[in-house]
Amino acid sequence: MGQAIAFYTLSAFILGFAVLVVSTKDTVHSVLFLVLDFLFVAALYVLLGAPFLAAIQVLVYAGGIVVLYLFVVMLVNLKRSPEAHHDPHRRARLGFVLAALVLIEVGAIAAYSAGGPVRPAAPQAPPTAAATAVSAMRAVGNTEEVGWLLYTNYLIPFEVASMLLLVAMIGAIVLAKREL
Amino acid sequence: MITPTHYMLLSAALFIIGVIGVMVRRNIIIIFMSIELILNAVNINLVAFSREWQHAVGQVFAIFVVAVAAAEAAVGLGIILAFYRNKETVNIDEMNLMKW
Amino acid sequence: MQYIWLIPLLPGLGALVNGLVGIRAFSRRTSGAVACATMIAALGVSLLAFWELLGLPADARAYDVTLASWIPAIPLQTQSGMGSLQVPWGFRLDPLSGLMILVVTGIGTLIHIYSTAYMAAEPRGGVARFFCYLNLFCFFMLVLVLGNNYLVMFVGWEGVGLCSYLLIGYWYQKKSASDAGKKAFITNRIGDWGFILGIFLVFYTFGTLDFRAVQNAAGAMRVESAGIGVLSIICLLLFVGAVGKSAQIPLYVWLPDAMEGPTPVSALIHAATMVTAGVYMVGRNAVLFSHAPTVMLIVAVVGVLTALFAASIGLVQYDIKRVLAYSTVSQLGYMFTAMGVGAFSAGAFHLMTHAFFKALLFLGSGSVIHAMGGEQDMRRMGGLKKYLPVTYATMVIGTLAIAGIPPLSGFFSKDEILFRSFEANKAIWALAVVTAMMTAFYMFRLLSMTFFGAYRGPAWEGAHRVGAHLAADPHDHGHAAAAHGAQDSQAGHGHGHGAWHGPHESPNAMTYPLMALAVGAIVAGFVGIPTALYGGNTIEHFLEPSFTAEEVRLKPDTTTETTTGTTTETATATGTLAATETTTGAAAVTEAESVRSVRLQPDQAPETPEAEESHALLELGLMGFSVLIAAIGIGVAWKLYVTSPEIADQLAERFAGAHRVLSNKYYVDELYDATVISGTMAGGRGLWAVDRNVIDGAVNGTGWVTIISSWFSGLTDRTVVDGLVNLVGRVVEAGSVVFRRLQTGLVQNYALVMLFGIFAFVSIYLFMRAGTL
Amino acid sequence: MIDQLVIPLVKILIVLNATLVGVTYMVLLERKVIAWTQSRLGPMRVGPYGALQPIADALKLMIKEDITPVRADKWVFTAAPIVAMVPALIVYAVIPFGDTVNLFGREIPLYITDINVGLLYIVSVASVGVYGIILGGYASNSKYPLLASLRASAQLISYEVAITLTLVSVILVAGSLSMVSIVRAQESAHVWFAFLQPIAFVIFFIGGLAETNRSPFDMPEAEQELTGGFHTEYSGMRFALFFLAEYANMIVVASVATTLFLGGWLRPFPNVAWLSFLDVIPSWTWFLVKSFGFLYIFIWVRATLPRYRYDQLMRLGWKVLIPLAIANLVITGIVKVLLL
Repeated sequence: MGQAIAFYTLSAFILGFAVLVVSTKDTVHSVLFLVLDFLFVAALYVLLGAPFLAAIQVLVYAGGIVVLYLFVVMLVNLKRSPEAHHDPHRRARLGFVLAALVLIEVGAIAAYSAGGPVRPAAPQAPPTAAATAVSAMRAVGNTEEVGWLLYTNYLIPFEVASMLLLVAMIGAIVLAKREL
Repeated sequence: MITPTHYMLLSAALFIIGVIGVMVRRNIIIIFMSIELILNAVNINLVAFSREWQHAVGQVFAIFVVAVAAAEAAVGLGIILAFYRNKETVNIDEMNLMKW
Repeated sequence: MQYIWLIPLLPGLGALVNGLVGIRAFSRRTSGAVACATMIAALGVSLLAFWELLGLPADARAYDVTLASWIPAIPLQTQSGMGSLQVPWGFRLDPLSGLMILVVTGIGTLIHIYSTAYMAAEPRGGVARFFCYLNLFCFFMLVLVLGNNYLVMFVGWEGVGLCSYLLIGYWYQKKSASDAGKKAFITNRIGDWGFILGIFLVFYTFGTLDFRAVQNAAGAMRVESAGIGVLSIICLLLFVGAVGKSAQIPLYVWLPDAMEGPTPVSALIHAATMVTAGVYMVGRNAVLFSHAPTVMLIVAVVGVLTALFAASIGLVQYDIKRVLAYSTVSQLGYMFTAMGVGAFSAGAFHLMTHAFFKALLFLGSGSVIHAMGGEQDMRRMGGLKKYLPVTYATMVIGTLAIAGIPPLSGFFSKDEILFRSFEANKAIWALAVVTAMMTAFYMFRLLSMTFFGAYRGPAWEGAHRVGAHLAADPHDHGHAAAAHGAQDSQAGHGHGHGAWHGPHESPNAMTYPLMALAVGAIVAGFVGIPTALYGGNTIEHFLEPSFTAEEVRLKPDTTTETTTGTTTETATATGTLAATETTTGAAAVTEAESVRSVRLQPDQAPETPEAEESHALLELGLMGFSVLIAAIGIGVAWKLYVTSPEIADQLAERFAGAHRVLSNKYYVDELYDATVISGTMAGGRGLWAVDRNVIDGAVNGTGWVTIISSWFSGLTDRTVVDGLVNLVGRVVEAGSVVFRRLQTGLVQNYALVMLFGIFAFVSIYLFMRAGTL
Repeated sequence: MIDQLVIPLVKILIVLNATLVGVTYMVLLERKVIAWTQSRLGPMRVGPYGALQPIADALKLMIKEDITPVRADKWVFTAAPIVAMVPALIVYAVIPFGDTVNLFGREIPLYITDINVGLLYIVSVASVGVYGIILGGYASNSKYPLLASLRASAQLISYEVAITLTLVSVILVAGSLSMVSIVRAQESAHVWFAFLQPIAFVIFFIGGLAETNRSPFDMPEAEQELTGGFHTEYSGMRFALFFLAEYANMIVVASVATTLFLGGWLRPFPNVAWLSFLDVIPSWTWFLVKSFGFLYIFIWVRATLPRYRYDQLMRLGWKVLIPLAIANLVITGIVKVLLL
């Protein structure tokens, strides 16, 4: 019950702020709504038993990425409104309608599937080799479990991600700097 | 009882809001933020199923998504800045050099 | 004896050093020293190896060393199914090759030392080149004699041919020298063609190229007394090779011309070693030849005819080296005669003794030429005895040796051959005896014209006039000087322009080898003193294992059984290898001889003491007769060229026709020119005409056809292909008017398409789900 | 019910009030210490030795007129001080002030909660604190505050990296993210992590100065250049909130440093038996003493060192502290793998 209340409250906030992010005229306000949205998503993660991810969400998204957005918004000191020019070929309305249709369809699928066997028959065992090690870890805590997986089964993706970040770092410097 | 279906619906709604933002807004910074929303929608799904299956692999992938989002934001904002320096605008409708 | 591969390798190393470094960097002395050092080292190793070989029991005197694998196992069709062509770099030391390496390294070393003085006036790089070639020759010659299979032998065979070519053409600026080199090389090709065909056939027949294996296999085959079998064909082909290399009729023509090379080369290659390779090869394949009596007869006949023929030409030649060249051909003929009558040991023995005295004679003639400043015509010599005492003495020894005067080496080897040919075939013996007389004659003619009588050569500065009748003739003098000068300028040889101070004795580096060889020419025969003279005929016993198959020697009974078991009835009477068969059989002489040679084993020869005694008497008689013959030849020569030279001219005038024929060497070269060479040229011209008209015409026609068709093709290309391409382009261009409207350049429109895709997929999924639910 | 609701609420109340009172008296302490450093007396009028000066200040700020500039972004302008204050306060949720005490027959731990990502929580929340400054500067719609806020946020983000890396080193040594576990780890290791990780400790201290905009890194508030920094346009209670948030952050940094590097509530030499008479003193006292010492050093540094230039500040952060921290982390990892 308490979980349901929490879920619906958080969902309402998440969706509400998301709508505000998309619809607000002032870019800075939009960014602030985005931060709030992220914080509520982090709260949702806590609700889902993923405190480590929640902390990462706050640290990286709220504390890092969105600060970047704020910087850029402040640096891009616009003399005229960014929405001033409108290309007549763009079919924004059609996109809006299509997106709504997709949402309705997904909702319909969810509604249809509500009684159906969407869930697996039982919470089945995780299909990995390190299953036993992970289940041993689960007793210790969420952070250890994630760390264990990250540095064993997913070490190579992890390294690839680190390379991606390095490349992105260099790319961002090259792009943003006026003269190298 | 909150089932994964609920989380999926929340995720789908957040996703569609992000998509609408990408479709409708002309300020490229807002579009980027909409993309962040989309990525968060995906993460919610991943974490929800991580909980459902009692396995942390979903969270691991969420971390990868966060890493990719960070890279995307860095490069994307760099591009925005570079573009702004050249054209004094962040309106995506004015970024049409590739058209016929 | 594991180290015998060092023997060829050391001269090879010397050649490498002289060739890579020496030509650019070494002084004359250094390159000579390098070459001589490698040869001396090789001689030392050879002596050591030979000593060890002597230490082995007589039956086991064979040692194989496989240095490396050369040709990996290649499956090839043979007579008995699929065989495997596998050839190692294998060397084999047995009595025959042991003898050969001693001859090659021993005489080679002496000639190397001799060359350091003889070539001293050459340009620096030329000397290094000369020694490089000479060392290379020794390397290949040693590979040839040490190789334990046909292919390694062939490598040496071709290598010595190459070195021969290079050394004959050493003064390559001189056209006659380079022509002579080419002639030698091309003539050898004919022989090599036969040799390699023989090797092919050997492999096809026996499935192996190893000498010992082939010998053993051949030893187990029946003697092809009736008709021509595969062994006969093999032997014939191998003999063709031998004929080319050893300058026998009809391929002897290159050897006299090869005298264009420096004299040490003539001595080493064209007298002592390379030309005997053919003899060696026949000896190597003694078992095969023994099984082919027909070919043996051919060998003997060719040998004796060559001996006679070359000796008769040698009678009237004036060029000192040419006389010796024809003498060499003649002596080689002797050796082949020995081989042909089955006296393989005698042939090899004569090979050895001949190597000594012919090398001696050549080096002596070189010394004479050296003394005369390049003059080779004997008519311009005479009376040199007092100027060249050492040369004279050694030359006398060499001449007596070749003439067959006891107790010099030539006597023993030549009489062994004569005795064995007398036993085999009287006709051949008769011809050989005539040759022996001629040999004695022309050799003493040479000696007389060179060392006796009055000096007929050109005058030199400040000299007292000797041989005035020639020197007084200004025309002749001018001619001689011109010839001398020409020789100098062309060959770069001699003692400098105008610095010739008359005939003089050669330096020590030349005379010491002469003396050493003279000692050799005296004593070399003592290893083969025949039993008739109460000697042991040591060399024959020593060499015998190399000429027989192992099975025959070791297991005569089983061989007999298997052979008789497999041959037809008629063969048992005449052609078996029955160890007890004697010469009293009714078979033809050559055949009996050949069969006998297979099992020529003294301890098995069942001769009664009486027969042995009569044998010895016969041998002694023949010896006496041949010494008499030689003495007659010497006497005639003495009479004609020393005591009363005018008789020689009278004789030449009286028999002018014969003299002309002999002087012109029976017009063989002209005959070859007229037939083979001009035929080849005509054929070449004909082929060229065909080439120019038919083939070029076809090519040009093809070209024209191509041009015309390409013109059409181009037309098609321009209209049809380009048209199609342009059509495609136009269609795309026209279509793009419609489709390019999709490319709005608006990112969000592209995203819209993606969204539409999502919508489509979700819709499909929804409807499929709707069906199932 | 009592365990789950009442006791935590009571603890939260105590911590919040203690923090706010501590912050106010922190201001007084700073003024006094600086005055003594400069051979002055400092506040002396209100109360004995100026002991009531903070209360007077608070009253003054509360009754002052609250001005909102006309061109300001009103909502953001209002929200900014709150955004600055809230993270500074909620960090205290995971800081362990002392060992468990026995009160009224209950075992009561002297911390609000002990979550197993405690350190990560602190870092995350601290990273949100930067919004207060950015928004305050931006919403004022005035150039000095905007410049100051950009400077401040750049400074905070830069030094956050170094600090986080030092924390990771400590985590490696302690083997846990939980604050309580880290203190316990120092107990079982018989040594403060300040001695195991001296480089990390120094970097953390310098980074802490920068994070709290303290001298010599008080660039965002450089009066001479920016007329007071990002809160130039603020007055009254909103200004007070920014002010309090800054001092609250100082106390947070001191508390975290105490917990991570100075053994938290542990008495000196907790494993030396003959010093066990020191256990008479309650554990939270040790915590307070250590934190106070830390804060005193903050003030001392402010009174002593001149201000850095901005580029020097950034250079120090990126080119010295971060590489040092990375090297320290790598060495720590290698040592840990090889020796432990």
